[in-house]
Amino acid sequence: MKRLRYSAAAMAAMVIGMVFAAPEALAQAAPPPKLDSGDTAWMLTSTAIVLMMTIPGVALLYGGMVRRKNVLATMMQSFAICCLATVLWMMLGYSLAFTDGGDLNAWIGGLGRIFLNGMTVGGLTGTIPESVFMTFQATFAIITAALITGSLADRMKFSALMWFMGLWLVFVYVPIAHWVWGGGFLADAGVLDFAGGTVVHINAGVSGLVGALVLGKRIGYGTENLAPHNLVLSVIGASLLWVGWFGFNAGSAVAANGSAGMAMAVTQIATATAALTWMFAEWKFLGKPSVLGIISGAIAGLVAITPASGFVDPSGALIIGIVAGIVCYWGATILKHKLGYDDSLDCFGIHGIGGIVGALLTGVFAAEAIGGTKGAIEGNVAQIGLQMYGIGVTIIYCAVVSFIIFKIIDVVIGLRIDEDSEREGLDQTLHGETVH
Amino acid sequence: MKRLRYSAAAMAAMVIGMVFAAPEALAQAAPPPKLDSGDTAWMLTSTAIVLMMTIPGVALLYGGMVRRKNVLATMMQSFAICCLATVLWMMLGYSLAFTDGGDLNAWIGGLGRIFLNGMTVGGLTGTIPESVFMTFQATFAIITAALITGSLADRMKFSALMWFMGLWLVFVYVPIAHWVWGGGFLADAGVLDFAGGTVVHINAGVSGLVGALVLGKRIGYGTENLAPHNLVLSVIGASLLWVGWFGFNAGSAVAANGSAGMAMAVTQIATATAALTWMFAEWKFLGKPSVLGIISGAIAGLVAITPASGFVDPSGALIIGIVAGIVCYWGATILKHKLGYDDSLDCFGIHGIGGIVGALLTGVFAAEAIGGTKGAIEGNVAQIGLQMYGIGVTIIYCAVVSFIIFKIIDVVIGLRIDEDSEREGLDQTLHGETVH
Amino acid sequence: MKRLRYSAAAMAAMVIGMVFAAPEALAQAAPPPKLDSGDTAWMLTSTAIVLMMTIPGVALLYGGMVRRKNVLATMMQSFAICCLATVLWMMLGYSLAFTDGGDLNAWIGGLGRIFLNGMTVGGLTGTIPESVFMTFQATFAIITAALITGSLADRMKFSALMWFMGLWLVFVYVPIAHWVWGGGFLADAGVLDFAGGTVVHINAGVSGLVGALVLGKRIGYGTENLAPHNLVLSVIGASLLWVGWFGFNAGSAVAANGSAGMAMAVTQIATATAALTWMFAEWKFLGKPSVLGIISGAIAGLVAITPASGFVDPSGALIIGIVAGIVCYWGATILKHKLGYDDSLDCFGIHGIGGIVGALLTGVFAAEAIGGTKGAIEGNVAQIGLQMYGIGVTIIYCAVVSFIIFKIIDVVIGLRIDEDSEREGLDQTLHGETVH
Amino acid sequence: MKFVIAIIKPFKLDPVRDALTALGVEGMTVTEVKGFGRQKGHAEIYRGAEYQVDFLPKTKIELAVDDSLVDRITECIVNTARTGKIGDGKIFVLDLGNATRIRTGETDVEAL
Amino acid sequence: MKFVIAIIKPFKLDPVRDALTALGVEGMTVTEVKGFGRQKGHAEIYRGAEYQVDFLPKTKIELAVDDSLVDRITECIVNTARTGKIGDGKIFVLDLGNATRIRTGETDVEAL
Amino acid sequence: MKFVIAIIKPFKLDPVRDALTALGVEGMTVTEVKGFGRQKGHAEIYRGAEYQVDFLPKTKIELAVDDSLVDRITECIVNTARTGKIGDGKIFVLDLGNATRIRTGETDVEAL
Ligand SMILES: Nc1ncnc2c1ncn2[C@@H]1O[C@H](COP(=O)(O)OP(=O)(O)O)[C@@H](O)[C@H]1O
Ligand SMILES: Nc1ncnc2c1ncn2[C@@H]1O[C@H](COP(=O)(O)OP(=O)(O)O)[C@@H](O)[C@H]1O
Ligand SMILES: Nc1ncnc2c1ncn2[C@@H]1O[C@H](COP(=O)(O)OP(=O)(O)O)[C@@H](O)[C@H]1O
Repeated sequence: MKRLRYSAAAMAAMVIGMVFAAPEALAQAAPPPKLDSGDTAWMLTSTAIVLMMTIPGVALLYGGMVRRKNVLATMMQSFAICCLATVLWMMLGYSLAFTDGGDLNAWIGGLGRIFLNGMTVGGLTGTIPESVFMTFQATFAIITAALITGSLADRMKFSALMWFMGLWLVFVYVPIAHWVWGGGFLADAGVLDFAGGTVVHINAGVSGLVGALVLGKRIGYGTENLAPHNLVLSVIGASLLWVGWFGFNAGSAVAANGSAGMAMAVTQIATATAALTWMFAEWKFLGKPSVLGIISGAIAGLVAITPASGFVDPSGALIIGIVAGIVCYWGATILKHKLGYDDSLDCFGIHGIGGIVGALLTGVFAAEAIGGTKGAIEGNVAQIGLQMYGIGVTIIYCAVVSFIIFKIIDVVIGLRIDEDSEREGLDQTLHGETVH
Repeated sequence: MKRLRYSAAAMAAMVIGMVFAAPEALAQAAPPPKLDSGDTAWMLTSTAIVLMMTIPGVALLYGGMVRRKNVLATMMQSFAICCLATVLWMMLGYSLAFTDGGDLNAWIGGLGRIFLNGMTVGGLTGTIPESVFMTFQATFAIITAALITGSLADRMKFSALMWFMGLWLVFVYVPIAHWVWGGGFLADAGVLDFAGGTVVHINAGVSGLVGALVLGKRIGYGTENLAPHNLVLSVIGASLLWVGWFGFNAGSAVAANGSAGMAMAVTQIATATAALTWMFAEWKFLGKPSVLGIISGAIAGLVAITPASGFVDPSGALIIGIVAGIVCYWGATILKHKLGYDDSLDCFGIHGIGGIVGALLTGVFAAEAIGGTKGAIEGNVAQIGLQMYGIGVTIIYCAVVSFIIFKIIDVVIGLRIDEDSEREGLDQTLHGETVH
Repeated sequence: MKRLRYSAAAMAAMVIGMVFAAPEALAQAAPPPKLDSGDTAWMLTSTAIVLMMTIPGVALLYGGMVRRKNVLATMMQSFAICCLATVLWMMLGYSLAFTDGGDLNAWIGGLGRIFLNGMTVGGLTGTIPESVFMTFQATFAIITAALITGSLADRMKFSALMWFMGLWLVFVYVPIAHWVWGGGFLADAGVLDFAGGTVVHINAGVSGLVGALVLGKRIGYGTENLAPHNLVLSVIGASLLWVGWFGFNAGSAVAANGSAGMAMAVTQIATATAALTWMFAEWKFLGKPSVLGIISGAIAGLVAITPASGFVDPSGALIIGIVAGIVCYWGATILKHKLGYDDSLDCFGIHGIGGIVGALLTGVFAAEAIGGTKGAIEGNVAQIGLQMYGIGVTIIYCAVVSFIIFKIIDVVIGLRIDEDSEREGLDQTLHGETVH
Repeated sequence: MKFVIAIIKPFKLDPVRDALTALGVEGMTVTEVKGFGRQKGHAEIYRGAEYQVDFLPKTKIELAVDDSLVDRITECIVNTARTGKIGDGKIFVLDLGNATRIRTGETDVEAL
Repeated sequence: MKFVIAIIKPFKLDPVRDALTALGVEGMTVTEVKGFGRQKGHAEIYRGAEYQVDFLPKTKIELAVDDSLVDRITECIVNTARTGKIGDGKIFVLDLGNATRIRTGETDVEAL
Repeated sequence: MKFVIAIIKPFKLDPVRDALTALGVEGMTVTEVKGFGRQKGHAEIYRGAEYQVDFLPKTKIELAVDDSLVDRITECIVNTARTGKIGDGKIFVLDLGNATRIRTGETDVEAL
């Protein structure tokens, strides 16, 4: 359970010190956490497949949904974000999110791991090497930032994007990750978020929505044909997201145990259910079950089960899948067109809304036998309030700070490319390359 | 060894029961199986990569082999089947296949895990969480159904396909899985099938053949150019199948041990050998070594080694690879054209025939030192008879029931799309989308 | 630590024990190595994802960079090499590289594992099954050979390629692997190469360069447009390489432990840093940050950190990333054009040069606390000399023998396809297939 | 000489090619085009955004022929490419002033 | 009858189609082409190798029309496709001798 | 004015473009086409099913030119695009009635 990590990390740091400094001092203490090679194997794997979610997963999902002239630029965004987030995470993100911030710990972590200073080969976080935990968490920062690009597609300067992502990671992602998983005030309050409903999905969705509003619509939105140019790519992307999401959700158990196993099972169930739900909704209301529809539904299910994956049982997952399928279908195909913003690839419609649905339903369907916490159906109605608190705080903080960052960049270097470049396509104008 | 699973599962069920019902009863008993984090790590990983075999693996393999106008529809089939099979597996498939069916157990499992009722975080199957075992098995059901679409490509209604797959999973896949792996009569008889030669490949191949015959040929078969539109996709698909097949075969050891390791080694050897064999056969007989040829050979090798992977040693694998390469080459390029059925993407030619070859040769090359059972070359000629029994039962049952399901659907809603839609392409007519 | 593997096969447990457990406990008999399911799980996974690096990784990276008419032929090369190398590895490569060569052991291994004879289900290498170690090493042979095709693209006969690769694996790869990892003279000398800077990357790069020189330039080089036809494929390929490289580097710890974890962390850091460095260099010098640039930088980083990954800490990785990004940028975009050889897809520019950079910097930044060996910055300047020795031996041996093999094949069957075929494209003329 | 441009349904290309060859036509040039006409297109809907696709895939055949063959060629194409459903396409005939075979430099009818 | 060939910027296809339809044009055939002209291309650089891309994406519209419509059609295309920037394209008008509708065998103006 | 249509081998496009530019041609339009002619195609075999590919990739150049240039242009293309092997292609010359530059509305030779 990810929200317990902070204490594990702290304890681990202590233990590491002890192991290398004075083994004899351990004789009387409780047995220190020991490296478990099975847990470590699973977390190494999880890290690899969560990275795969972004490159090539998100890159392909989004790349297939834009027009041909923008496909490379779109994939470039995910790839460059992957690199940028890694370096920032190493330099200060991990430290600020996951180390003890002392007096400020409710709000932000400390500087003890700046540049990963002091991270050793033998140091543990729980039963796995701290180096693995650090890299695993880096892949979460990467994907969250990459998801946002779905709202900004086809019209943003690459330089502005890089600036935004750098600032956003430091000022939005890192604090929220600390609040929920690093021992901050939301963890203390008892908000449940197993694998990132708030930190990852609501966060990305809301930032994306703010970005879409600040950037304005793509040229031709509503008048020209902006249809996805190659859904083959998007199907590959969605499939790799699904596969990698096992690392995301079951990996969030930070162990290869029954909790990880149950997280994998409910992930599979909710995803499949949401995909079918979206597909049938579309079939009924629009006449045809579409490929884009079923993969959108699958992603909606993955998103919604994310916060719940360590807390609910298979039946809970089934219901979460159905609700996520319907509500995200509504969000991406009806709400968006009604309100008129151009959330180009539906980062808000799927991740924002799916994240909110999942975070709320975690409060409803949490089962004590699964994750140790009761939800509303087991009588703990207060958990719904707690979840709403977590959702609300995330939305407000994320929206405000994202807005400020967007505005500052807009003033200083401009967010949007000029009209001619947008018409010609980002591949050629921003990156000097095209698909031949 | 998968056919031992049933007993493990039964034991696990018993243990689970004991843990929750009467802890004290355990005091004197033999040490119950304990969760092994390494085994669990490997099975979590195996589940993820076996899922990857279908989405995007099979989706891409098949998507690349059809004409451009059908690529999305073809990928959609694998994706939708993945969702449908997951939900059915959760609802009743797993229970009927892998729990004790009481008096009927020779034929079918029980209802104790309907909707996964009673599956707990702590429950084990062998040394891994039952939740992981359940999800792992779900990915087998998924891929088996998805493979069948290779025979049905380019001409089947999506609604009919969904109905067929749903019924087929319940009435064909689940019983056969139970017979071979769930403690049914084929397991009892001593039929060897480590990872699914009968349950998965013969099963898919025969159902596909029946489907191809019932559906009839594609318009233009034999007269128009039906060449694969983009083998780049197929090479990606075949590659991911190969990678994921380690989860399939080595994962069927349900542990990270020497058996899994040997299964991985023989899989690698048989696959490479069969690929080269097919390639050289084609080079010799048709003048050029083709990309489609070498990947077809690789898949033939993967299929043939599947039932054998826990029973044969590296030299056995080498021979199985050579035989599979030749025989499947014959099946897909000569037999098919001779008999004149339109098994569009050769689900029967490769999976059906390869599965039969593999199941038979398992009986020949099984080595006691590897899997505990002797094959014909070690003197146990009877094993070949057992294997033929398993193959025969699977073929007959699967052919008959598949035929009935196809026919019922044909009468009720019709299997085939109309001629105009087939000409225009399924992407547009069934799903309202196209690759731009 | 891979160079310890040979001895590790016998001594691993002892060594690990000494480092991590109370030394005095070892005074009496060392317990025999026991299978560790966690280590095995990670090595099974590593094997799968290192295979994924070649198929579809390298196949896609290279396939996207050639012209459309050569994409299938290019992917075919990686796929066929994967099969060929597997079979040769099983037949004699593994034995010659990793078993004891007796009196000749400084130069070459023995014949004890020809056809994997004597490899049992229970046999271990360290704490994992020997079958897994053998297959893991096979995937290294595969990728090394496949990388070379980047220098030979678009103009080589497929038959000549197969002959070259077969001979090269036996006469170049196997001996060098033995020298560095199999207990040969480079291992004895103390050359550090954690995961394959010399064996894999310098080796592939230098052979590629020799091949490019022997083959001559592609028709139209410098006059016609030879631009990459579809960088979407290359981005997928590079991404899968990155993901799989965790198996490559962290897998080279042959265990799921702190060493593996740190290898993963430094891999992530160096890769991201090199990618950004290349991107910014290009942005500054050529005006635009390109997709091909950032993925090239990432691969440069992956290559350079490979030999260093078990020896350096995160800060070392950061600097290695920066240097690799700059130097490989120079190698692939400036040096090549200055010297005028047609290293078509920059196998030498990235793998050769990146491998040299990495091997050298391993000698600089090796940290005792990480891998047990001091580098120059910790005062052990001699290590740089050792590294140069390893680099030099590899370059000379590899260049000479590769040259001889190329020349023999050229004389006997000819290396290059005729001009008309080259113009028409390899897909059609060599393999009888095209992308439609 | 005449320059004949025929727009047909893509799947009719092979039959038309065969029929023309039977008539003695030795060369033609083919382009994938998109046609707009009486034949209705279809709608594609992506996450609720509907796009009308009015341009349908067609195949254009261009062939330079001797005046004497034009009528038979037109008739042949009409007969072979016709399905009777809307969208079968058109045949346009233009005057061709001059033809040259690049390989030999031959001109006029010998160039065809 | 005339055979009108217009080369325009790709994103102008929809407006031009609409404008022509408003004029009563019922059919046209469209091809994706690459144009070389006064409008500058761009350079692409791949690992230091620079390729000049002088051919730019354009869209070609071909339409067969009655003589009486030619002037209005030309004017209509000029007005709709013009952006005023280099590269807007050209309109060429050729004589059309003959037209046939494959479906019905109708010829001349009825075939359009 | 004339409308010149040249079918050439794809890899000859760049040399031809350069040669034409040297002659003073300022614009042309290029299409990827498939050609059927004396040049033999090839067979593709997929799992035993053989497909004859008779259409080969060609490049079509269309250019509108002043009458005075036509001969030199034809000669120039013949010289540059010739390899001497079957399949080098053809040049067709049609009469062009009218040309308009969309950007400026200029007509006739000024429009080219
Ligand atoms: N006036 C025209 N000029 C050029 N091409 C035309 C014209 N009218 C139709 N076409 C082409 O012919 C195709 C078929 O025309 P359509 O009106 O749909 O059916 P039909 O020819 O059966 O009446 C169109 O898709 C278009 O490519
Ligand atoms: N002489 C010509 N023949 C055929 N097509 C031409 C000719 N000149 C220009 N074109 C086409 O018109 C397009 C626009 O021409 P260009 O010279 O770039 O701009 P403009 O028409 O605004 O002066 C070119 O890209 C090309 O496709
Ligand atoms: N009568 C024709 N009309 C239109 N295009 C033709 C004609 N004949 C040949 N072509 C085009 O010219 C190309 C070359 O013709 P082909 O007969 O193969 O060689 P060659 O011109 O050298 O005799 C063909 O591929 C086709 O595109």
